Amino acid sequence: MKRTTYIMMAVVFGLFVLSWIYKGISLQSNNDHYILDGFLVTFSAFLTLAVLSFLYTDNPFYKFAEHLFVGVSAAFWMCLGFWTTIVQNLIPRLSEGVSGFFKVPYLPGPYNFFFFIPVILGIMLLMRLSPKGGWISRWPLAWIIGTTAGLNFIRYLRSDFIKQISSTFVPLLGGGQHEWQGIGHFFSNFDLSASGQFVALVANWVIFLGVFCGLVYFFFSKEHTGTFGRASRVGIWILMITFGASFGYTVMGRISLLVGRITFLFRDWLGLVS
Amino acid sequence: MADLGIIVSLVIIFGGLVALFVRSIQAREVDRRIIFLFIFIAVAAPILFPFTFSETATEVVKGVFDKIESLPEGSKVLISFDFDPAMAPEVQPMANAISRHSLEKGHKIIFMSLWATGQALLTHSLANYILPGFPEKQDGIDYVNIGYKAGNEGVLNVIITDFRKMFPTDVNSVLLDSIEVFNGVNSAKDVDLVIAIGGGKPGPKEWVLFIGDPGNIPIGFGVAAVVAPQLYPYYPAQVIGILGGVKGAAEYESELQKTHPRFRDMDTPGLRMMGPQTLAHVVILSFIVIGNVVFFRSRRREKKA
Amino acid sequence: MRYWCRIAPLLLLLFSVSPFAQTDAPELPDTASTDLAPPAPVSMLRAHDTDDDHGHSITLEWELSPDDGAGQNSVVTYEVFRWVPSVMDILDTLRSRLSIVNSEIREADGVTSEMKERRVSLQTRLKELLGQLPEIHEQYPNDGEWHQVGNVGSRNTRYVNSGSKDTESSGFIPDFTGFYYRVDAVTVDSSIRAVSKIVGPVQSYGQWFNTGRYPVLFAVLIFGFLTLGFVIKAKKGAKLYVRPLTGIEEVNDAIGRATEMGKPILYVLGLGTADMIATIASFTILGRVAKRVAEHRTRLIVPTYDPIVMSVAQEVVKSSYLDAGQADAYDDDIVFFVTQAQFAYVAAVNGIMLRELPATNVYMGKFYAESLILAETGALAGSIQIAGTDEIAQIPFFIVACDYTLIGEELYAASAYLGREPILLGSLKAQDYAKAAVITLALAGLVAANFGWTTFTDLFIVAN
Amino acid sequence: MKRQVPLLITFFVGTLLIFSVFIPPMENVGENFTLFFDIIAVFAFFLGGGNLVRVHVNKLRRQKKDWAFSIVTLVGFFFMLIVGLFKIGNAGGIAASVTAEGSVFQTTFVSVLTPLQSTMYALLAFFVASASYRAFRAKNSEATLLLVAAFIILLGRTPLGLMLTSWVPDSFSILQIPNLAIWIMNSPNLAGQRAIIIGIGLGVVSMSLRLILGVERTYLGEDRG
Repeated sequence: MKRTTYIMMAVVFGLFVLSWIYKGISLQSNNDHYILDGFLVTFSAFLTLAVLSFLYTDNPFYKFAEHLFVGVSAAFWMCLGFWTTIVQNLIPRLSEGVSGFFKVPYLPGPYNFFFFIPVILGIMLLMRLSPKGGWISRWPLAWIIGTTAGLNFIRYLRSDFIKQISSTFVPLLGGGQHEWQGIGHFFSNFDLSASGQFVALVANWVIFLGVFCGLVYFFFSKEHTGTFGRASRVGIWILMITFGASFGYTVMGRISLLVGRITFLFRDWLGLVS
Repeated sequence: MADLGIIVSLVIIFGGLVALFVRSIQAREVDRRIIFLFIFIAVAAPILFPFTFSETATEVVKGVFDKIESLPEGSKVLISFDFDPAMAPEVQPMANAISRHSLEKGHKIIFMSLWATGQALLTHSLANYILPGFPEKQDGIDYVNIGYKAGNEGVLNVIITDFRKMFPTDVNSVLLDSIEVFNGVNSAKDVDLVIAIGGGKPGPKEWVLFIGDPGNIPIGFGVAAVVAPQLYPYYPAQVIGILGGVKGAAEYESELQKTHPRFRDMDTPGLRMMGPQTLAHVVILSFIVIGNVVFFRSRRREKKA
Repeated sequence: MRYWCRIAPLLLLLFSVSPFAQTDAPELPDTASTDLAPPAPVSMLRAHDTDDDHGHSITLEWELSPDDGAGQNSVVTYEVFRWVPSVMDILDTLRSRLSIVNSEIREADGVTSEMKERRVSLQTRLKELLGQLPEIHEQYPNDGEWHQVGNVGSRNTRYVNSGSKDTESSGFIPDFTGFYYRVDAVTVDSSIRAVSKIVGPVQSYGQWFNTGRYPVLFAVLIFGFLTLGFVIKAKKGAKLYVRPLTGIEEVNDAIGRATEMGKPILYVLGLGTADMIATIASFTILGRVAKRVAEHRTRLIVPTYDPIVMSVAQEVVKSSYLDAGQADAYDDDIVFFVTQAQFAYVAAVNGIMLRELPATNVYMGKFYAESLILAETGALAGSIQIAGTDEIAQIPFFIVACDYTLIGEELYAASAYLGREPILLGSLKAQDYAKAAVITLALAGLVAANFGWTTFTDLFIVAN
Repeated sequence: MKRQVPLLITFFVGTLLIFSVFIPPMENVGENFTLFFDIIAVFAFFLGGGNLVRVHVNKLRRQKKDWAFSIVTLVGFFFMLIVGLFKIGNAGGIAASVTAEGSVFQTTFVSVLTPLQSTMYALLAFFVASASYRAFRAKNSEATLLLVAAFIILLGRTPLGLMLTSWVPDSFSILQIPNLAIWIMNSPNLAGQRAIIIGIGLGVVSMSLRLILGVERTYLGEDRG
């Protein structure tokens, strides 16, 4: 490594220790574990800054944070999976003795022996770790795919297909609070207010035509020419507006996350704001 | 002091934008890091020198608010924390506001999570944000935390017919049968309202697909801004209301403060975050404008040439 | 403390008869103490087995009390009561003893045979008693009392008394047992109430088919037949047209360009697992790309996120190289596993992009928050970028930052377009017909909705 | 054997789950299968962990580039695994929730995993900005529509939108930016989303059907043919 790298590391380490001492002292008055808590806050801040440093360029601090992240998160998922599913859902159905050991309520049942199936499939999945038994892991994979396919098949047909069709049954002449009361009434009360009849009417037409043209765009087995092509073009326009809206919303979400992190740095670590 | 600070930072930001504009017009390369710096300042400045705006709740947000307001006392409300720390700044304020509101109205809350990381966050926010305001509420009687189970939408597929099969116990290994909140609750169908807070998968959409639609249960969403647009098709037929992103949280918080005086002094992270949010939006909008002005100028020049 | 938290509810259970047994038969209203006159009772009370379920549930329906929303307008809630024979007390005691034994076994360090025996004897006794329940219910109204099972607010005319199918749960409702119900209209003062006529005996039982799901069944059948029909047609050799997809057309050009420039092609399968539809579609596209790449003898880089995806992708690429007759050019390192952490994976792929400067980056599959970081870095590296995902939230980022983007369903269609296998083409055709059906139905529904023909729109209501 | 058994498993499981939707007595079957699925999912986590250890131990052994960082990964992994599996510092011992407040596991989660993960996501705010500067150009009619919609939504989601257009009279209030933003969300956005959702829904249904029938086999690592 270059000398500047060593100097950088020494500086960061020094700042780290300083921050630890500073946090420790400031937490001392109302906290019994002030040394530990001071360390934890400093460490969190260090990790936050280490990740942000990636914006400048890739560097050893970022790599440290990234590698720590990989290790800790993998173990986090394993532990939670173990305690919440294996211990709480599987063991109570298989063995009373082991349930007793983990102090979880035993759940006897006449068909519990079926619960050996997932255990066997799970172990087959782990066979992938061995160089030769890899092919057997296709069985659990097939099971997983069968389950998701079976579940998806019905759910998507029902919620995304049937339900979405029926949601498109919108009243084109205004409904609900905008009951159609004849053409004269429509024109005499015509305005562009957000809660007015005209706007509501246009919204319903846009929904209907938008879904229609959007679906036309997704026709793959027909050439997009003539009227069909024009509808498909309107469809892509509607889709683009959708994506623009989605982009706008997303920006908001991303900024919130940054706000969260900077608030942490300024409030919890540096104590600049209350 | 705070006013001066914000004025100075505004001057810096807008001065910088003008400089950026000039540089771009001259078709000189702008380093990405300069762009990054703008965003950092735009977000950091309003945090250091806070300013807030007033909010009024829109229809979609009121849908959730009014439902919780109108349910009779003692109704069962299920709140699911389906998010991770990364999403937390955005949806945590909603989770807190909705939980507090429900406790205040005397509803019995079942807390759960479909995300492994959600359980840890749930424990944390119960202890630090939600319960401190309600010392009289008791675990098991007024609320219960049944935690996380692996299996994504599979979990929902089971609890729609039987809670106890998926969650034999709560997080402290207490059998559900001996928990008062679960009296008369066999499946998710016995719950009066579901609030799904999250934004990934499994998340709000799965709650509609696997719980709301098959069980005909009213569902409200508190979601990250990223996914909010995708959830609008479900409103209002399949979902009673949607809180989208920080703006949704801010609206809910202001509605809560308006109608429940005891929350006047409550911390309002949602409202607080609107300041940095606004400034950052302005900066991004300026980027889009600058980028396009430069684009059209160069295109015109190309046409001339 | 925790120990007590756990034990306290059990003790409570032991001393209380049952959580449901809160209210006994109502006492006569004491009219002297209040001005409220008793409301009129509900009428037309009916009870029947809940439809389309597996049993253990009874549905009650009634007409509102004349004093609910009209008349005196004094009814605030309806309380539902079931006649419960006194033997239920014994059952509940047995159940709570059973749960105590269970928790003792759990708390104890070793399970003694005495405990086990105790439990077995409790269980047999419980089973015996449960077996007698139908007979005991026939003795109505002797030796039993009314227990409240639930309540609904005013203006409601329906209550479902659904119980557990678990015999050891206190909420257990046995099937094929004649129950008796009544519904009380209750005023603000809960002692002032009107008792309905008693309805019963009514039995719960399971059904064999959920009739509420007919619309779904129809959709399943129609879709299934459409797909099968077109697949058969395509297999017989019928030519099926697929419109060109710009993004995919570009892939071919891009491979050629990469060959000229002597730069590699980067193929990213996304963060999906092997069971996700987007990933499966991406495998097919990868197969085609790999074949073309092998023919051109260009270099291919496929970093993967999931170990299972990796091994599947390896086999796909391998067979493509074999098909192209370039088996010797295949190398196991073309497809490799990076890591299973979202951002660590992104960082690694970013590194590859900046080091190798690929001519083309192809992103096909499931992408989440990392989409923009990948696409921005790729743009920085000056690569042509082609993306496709069904993750709606990420499509805008790809559209903005990439050169070509396959939107949602186009990703699935791409595999058919590239593959031209009858099965894929056939099912794509079926999908198009289903879309046409959607449009037709939506049009018909729209007309129906606008003219208020609810018979048609009701067809789309999927009950429970 | 290697090919037929997986196909049979997929077919069997898939059809069983479809039937269980229509037949109430089979509800149990559907439930149990999903429970099984969840349990297998946990084994997949173990597989992920195992792979991770293998990759990094290999890296260490061969002293590949950046091998020193593999130590960080392995230490982090085993530390978290041990405190999680042995519930170190959990008040209440083995019966307590693994994420109990005050346990080492929960503390590590809050002060290591939380900052890492949230900051990783927060990086996106910067990339969004650079994308809006670099790529958000009104190149053609489609791009212009996307840009305008995004612009209105961005403005509408801040108080600024209201301030800029509050002078618009009530009878034209749809032209006020916040109202326009809501209108876009509720109307064209809804239509577009619905079209995509129906399309993707059909794609998923059709793929599921192909998977169950065993005509789509790429997931087994072979090309169709």
